[in-house]
Amino acid sequence: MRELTYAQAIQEALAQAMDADPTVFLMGEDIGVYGGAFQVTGDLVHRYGEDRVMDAPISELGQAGVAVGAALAGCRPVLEFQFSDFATLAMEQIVNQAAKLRFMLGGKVNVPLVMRFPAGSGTGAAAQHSQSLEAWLAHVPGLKVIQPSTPADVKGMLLAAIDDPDPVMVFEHKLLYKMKGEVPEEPYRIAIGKAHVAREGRDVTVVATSIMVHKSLEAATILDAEGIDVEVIDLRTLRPIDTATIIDSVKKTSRLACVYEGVKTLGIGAEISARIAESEAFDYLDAPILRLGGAESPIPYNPELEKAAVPQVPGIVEGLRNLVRGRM
Amino acid sequence: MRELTYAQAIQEALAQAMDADPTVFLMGEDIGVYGGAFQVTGDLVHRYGEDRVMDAPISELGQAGVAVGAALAGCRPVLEFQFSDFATLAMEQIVNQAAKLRFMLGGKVNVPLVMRFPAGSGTGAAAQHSQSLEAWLAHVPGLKVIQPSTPADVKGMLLAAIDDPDPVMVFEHKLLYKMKGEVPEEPYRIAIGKAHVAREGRDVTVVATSIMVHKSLEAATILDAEGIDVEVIDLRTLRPIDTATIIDSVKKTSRLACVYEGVKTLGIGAEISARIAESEAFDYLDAPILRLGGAESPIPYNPELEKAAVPQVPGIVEGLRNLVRGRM
Amino acid sequence: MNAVGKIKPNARPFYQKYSADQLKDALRKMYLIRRFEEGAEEAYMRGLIHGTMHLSIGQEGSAVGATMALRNTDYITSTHRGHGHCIGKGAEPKLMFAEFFGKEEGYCRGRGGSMHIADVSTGNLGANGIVGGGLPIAVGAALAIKKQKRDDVAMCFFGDGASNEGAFHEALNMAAVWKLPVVFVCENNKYGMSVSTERSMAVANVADRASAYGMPGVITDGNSIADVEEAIAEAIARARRGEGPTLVECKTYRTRGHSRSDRNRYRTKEEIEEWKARDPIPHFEAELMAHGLATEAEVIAIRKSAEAEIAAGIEFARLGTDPNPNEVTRDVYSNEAA
Amino acid sequence: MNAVGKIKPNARPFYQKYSADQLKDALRKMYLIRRFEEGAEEAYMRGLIHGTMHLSIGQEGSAVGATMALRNTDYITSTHRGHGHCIGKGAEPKLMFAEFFGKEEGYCRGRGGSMHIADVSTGNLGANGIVGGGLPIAVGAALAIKKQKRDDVAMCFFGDGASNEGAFHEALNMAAVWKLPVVFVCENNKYGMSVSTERSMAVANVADRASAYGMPGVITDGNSIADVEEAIAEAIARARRGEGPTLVECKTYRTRGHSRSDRNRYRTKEEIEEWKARDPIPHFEAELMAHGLATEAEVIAIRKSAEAEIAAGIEFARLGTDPNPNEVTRDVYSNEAA
Ligand SMILES: Cc1ncc(C[n+]2csc(CCOP(=O)(O)OP(=O)(O)O)c2C)c(N)n1
Ligand SMILES: Cc1ncc(C[n+]2csc(CCOP(=O)(O)OP(=O)(O)O)c2C)c(N)n1
Ligand SMILES: [Mg+2]
Ligand SMILES: [Mg+2]
Repeated sequence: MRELTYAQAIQEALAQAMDADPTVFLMGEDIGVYGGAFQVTGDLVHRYGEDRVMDAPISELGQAGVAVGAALAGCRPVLEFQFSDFATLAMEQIVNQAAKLRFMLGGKVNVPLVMRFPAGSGTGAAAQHSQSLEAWLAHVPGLKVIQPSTPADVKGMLLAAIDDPDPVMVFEHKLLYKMKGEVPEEPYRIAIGKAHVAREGRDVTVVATSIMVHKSLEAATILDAEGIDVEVIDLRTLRPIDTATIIDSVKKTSRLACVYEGVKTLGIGAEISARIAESEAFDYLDAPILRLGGAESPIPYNPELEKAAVPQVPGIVEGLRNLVRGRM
Repeated sequence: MRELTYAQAIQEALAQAMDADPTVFLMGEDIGVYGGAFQVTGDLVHRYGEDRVMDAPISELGQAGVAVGAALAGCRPVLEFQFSDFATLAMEQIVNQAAKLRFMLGGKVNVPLVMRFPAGSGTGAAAQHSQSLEAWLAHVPGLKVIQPSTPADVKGMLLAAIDDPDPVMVFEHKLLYKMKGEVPEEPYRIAIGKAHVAREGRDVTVVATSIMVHKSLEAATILDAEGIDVEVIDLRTLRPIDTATIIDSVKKTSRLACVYEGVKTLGIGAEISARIAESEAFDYLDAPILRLGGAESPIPYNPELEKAAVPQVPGIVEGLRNLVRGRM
Repeated sequence: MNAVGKIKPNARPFYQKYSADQLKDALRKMYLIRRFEEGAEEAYMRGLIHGTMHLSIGQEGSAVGATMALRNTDYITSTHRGHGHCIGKGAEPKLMFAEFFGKEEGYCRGRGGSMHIADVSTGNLGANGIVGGGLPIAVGAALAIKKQKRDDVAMCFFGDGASNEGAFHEALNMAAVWKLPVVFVCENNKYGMSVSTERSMAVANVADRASAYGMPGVITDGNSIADVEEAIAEAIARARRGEGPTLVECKTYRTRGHSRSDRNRYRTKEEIEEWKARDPIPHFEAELMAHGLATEAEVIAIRKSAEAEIAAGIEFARLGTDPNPNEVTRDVYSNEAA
Repeated sequence: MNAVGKIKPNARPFYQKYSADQLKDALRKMYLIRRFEEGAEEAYMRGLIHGTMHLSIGQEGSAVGATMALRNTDYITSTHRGHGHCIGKGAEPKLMFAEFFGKEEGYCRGRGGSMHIADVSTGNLGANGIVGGGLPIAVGAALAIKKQKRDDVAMCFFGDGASNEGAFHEALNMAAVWKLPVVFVCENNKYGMSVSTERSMAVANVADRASAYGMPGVITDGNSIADVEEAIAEAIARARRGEGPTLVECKTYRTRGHSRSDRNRYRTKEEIEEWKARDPIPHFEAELMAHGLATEAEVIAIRKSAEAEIAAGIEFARLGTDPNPNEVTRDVYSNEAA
């Protein structure tokens, strides 16, 4: 099958959504002639025109509100934040309006919008351009939150998100944009709310998100050589969480680790751990639940410090080994 | 000892802080002649003048930034948000600036500011005036987050917060403002980062926050009659979390429940549960870890629905009873 | 719309372009709003309604004047002080009361209450609990209108205090840059809660801010329905012609406190009395009668009919259906599975 | 400050009020900035610096002109394009390079990098990665100055694009209402990344927005250090007198791309060349020599000394100390226990 980068897969999904539905349009900063800070929209403005690929003034709160209003009035806006960090300026419209309007109005409206958030560290952009804030939005009823980890997933989940009648937040790790993978050409959907078993294993269950899925798979391969058989679950959706798939896996492996880039405290791993600790799978646990998350600090500029601030393969290998060997 | 309401205790702390330190000032919306939406600042403007009790334009993001700038330049601002929900407009300054400036500048500055957030449901103010967003800020390194549950605690912890060289976020449940309790007259500090065992017990550990401490204590009294001995820990500080106190308690009781008003998913209870599940206390657990948190919905306007959206005493009693009786 | 015969030609355009029936209906709506607010206030004080509410008594002129020339397919975004806008746009008081009483029959099925009152069927996209929250939403609705090639407009109500929010700046700028069909209606009642405009902005009028966005800024007497309607009509026409947004400021006053907890410490009794003397309703009645467009008897009948409708509405609301407490998470998502 | 004898009386005030040495030092700073940016660019392309950076080549006139009359106790808040402001306010290039190289010797001990470069010792409260992020912070610093009864000022740099952020509106409004000693310096280089001011605002000048806050709005030729400095000097004096804030717009241009990844698809080669021909440095040199304030030999010496300082700075940085990777959480809190 032909291969695309993660960024190209997003672009293809956006194009196919605009082809299929005239109410879909894109908005954001420098997504037009510039092609987007990460070249995701690329030349879409030339193919679909400035009315459907709209460069907006640098007004994140306003843009989010415009997306809400347009969605209420019959459009399906797809808003690109240039960096997920700038969502901090738009939380009012995202959380008080987009997430709650349907509920507050007694189900009389829906808010079919998509917001895309380039997230994560590793680019040397320092503390204000490297955050992983997905846990915030996963805490908010009314939103759906996805974090696709492969080119094929991001195309299928983004198309599902654009179809969705409710607001969907898409977190895209910047280091994934250049990652290549096989992507079917025709439009297809991957269900929001379903986790994916990326690797089957018997000894320990790893629930990972986004780029940590790949680091966890690398760690699994290394541990395989040591005779440790790791099951890796790609969570894919942070709200709603597919708890059932994780419970089934933990019942099988009796061990659970969560690997994520967001700050460890109150990051998504906290919720996964708590869901298992309160579930019937609790009785199957043979060891404490391990969390490998981001450091309790902002992301530093210095490249070595930056790497040390988020989980890396050697640390994952060591953590899982100790968990399985009972050295926690 | 003389009694004060929670609101009066805050006002006394603010007054004593301004008496002791000329660099302390208050800013917010309608905190002057109006006395504050919840009458917390009351007549302070008459006692300290408009320069130290400043009414600001309705500009939450700007106010937060002004607080950051004033703190950098030698003041100790105490900013009142009229409702914690409006923090959604100021997350940029709170999270990207206040929390990170010291770190980003290599420790060359500090940001000694306090932000006060009236939070929680129960007033019939509906979805945009009833949120409990403390978990968001507890996810952010660089901030300290406290949630005092009594008049005596709020006075002592607020004075400690104003002394603190780093930004401290104070979440105050609106339903507590009228609660009375004994409060020492002289200034005193209660350490940030230390949990408080509000009730000792043998059978189960409850970690509760804010108003849920009182509901949990009520539940404990009811269960006492049934021969169930509940230990209630008032978390007090959400960042940094006093994990040691909780671990010691769980080692004693072998059972843990977390009771909080914020949305259950990714609320503070998720972090408490995960910390115990990854700690040495895991081996002492005789039952799954129970979480009683807010519903997965915005806060509804209808009073009955509103009550049903957050933990209430009967539900806490039932949950703890089932946990102890092994019916989970 | 033809003017009725007997009116003098020197009467201002407002009285020329609308028929006597249309003008009397406008008066009826002003009364409906006034009585609605009084009824809500009383129900609240009798403990039948909980939560808080923000009454628009004294501001009926701008609410009705601004919405008079709107179509059902035009949108409005409203504010925490939105009961008048809602009625002006065509909502039924009884369904609004049902909402305040937290009933299933209410516009928001009891989930929203006063601060989220909305009647989507008449184009009201909702009140808003967030000051300034409706501003960018109205701009987005106008963007949709433009994309759909409709000649409808989006009208955005907000207060003087809201004009100090960043959302105001971002919304007006985007509407201007994209030449969207928005009518920004600022009801300047001199205070944002307790803070006067003198203490919250450094310009005399909110309309003075329009120049920063290259859009017209118009000042009207908010207590004169005629003055408001004429300015708004021009702004609406401009928007429908695709010439972009206008900022219309209505100078008015709320004679009640900001909300139930207000002790009016920030303003004088004299100021309140002074404005009560400029009540928009008697003012409009007098002009109607002076122009021979309504008789005293007709005015009294209108007043009575409004009172009757409000009383019936409250009764309807009291007898409404309480939501099922087990349905807390209903309507969080369109697909309940989620 | 006395003017030097030989200068003609008809020369503009800028050349009268500063001594020849002061003016030559301003030229030196402009060269330091230019060479600093070129050195950083080269180091980046050679892979010695990671991340991204935003160069201010072409904007040295406003950076130095705006900061010339500032004291060490005055504050500035800067932007993502802040290297020039930092040097203008008095920072040492070698410590800035050390920061870019991620070394402990750097101004932020390698934690901040280009987007957070700050020299608190000279009153620079920091660059900012958030467009508009520094605006309310400057207002807060000015509020502290006023409370402390100092006659210092806070100077806030921002771009044309930043003036579309809500933070701009809220910050200017509060500074005006409270009459704070702030000088808002907008470096309008015609683009916010790829979006021209024509496409992002509906007014011709950012200074046109000052009237919405009742503050003076002044337009200057950002490529003329003299023009910038004279307008800023007046704004600073006004602020020190306690008369409140001023918005000064400097019309300028960045001849490099927005950041390293820019392909300049949104502007023409001609436009870039046209502005390169208006380079602020040769312009200033020519005026200095025309006024007999500097000789060609002196100018060449200044250029050379700047080059030498930059070369030495890069060398210093390369040899700096790498942070200990185990110290990730250092300086998150003042009390490391937390
Ligand atoms: C973002 C936000 N800040 C503050 C409040 C609290 N609040 C509600 S109404 C109000 C005053 C609004 O003033 P204005 O816009 O003039 O409207 P008015 O109440 O005068 O009709 C305030 C401060 C809020 N609801 N939302
Ligand atoms: C809040 C925010 N939005 C967007 C960005 C991404 N960004 C960085 S610089 C920039 C352009 C800023 O334009 P302007 O203010 O004119 O400054 P200039 O780059 O022209 O110096 C953008 C969009 C950001 N850093 N912060
Ligand atoms: Mg007002
Ligand atoms: Mg620019």
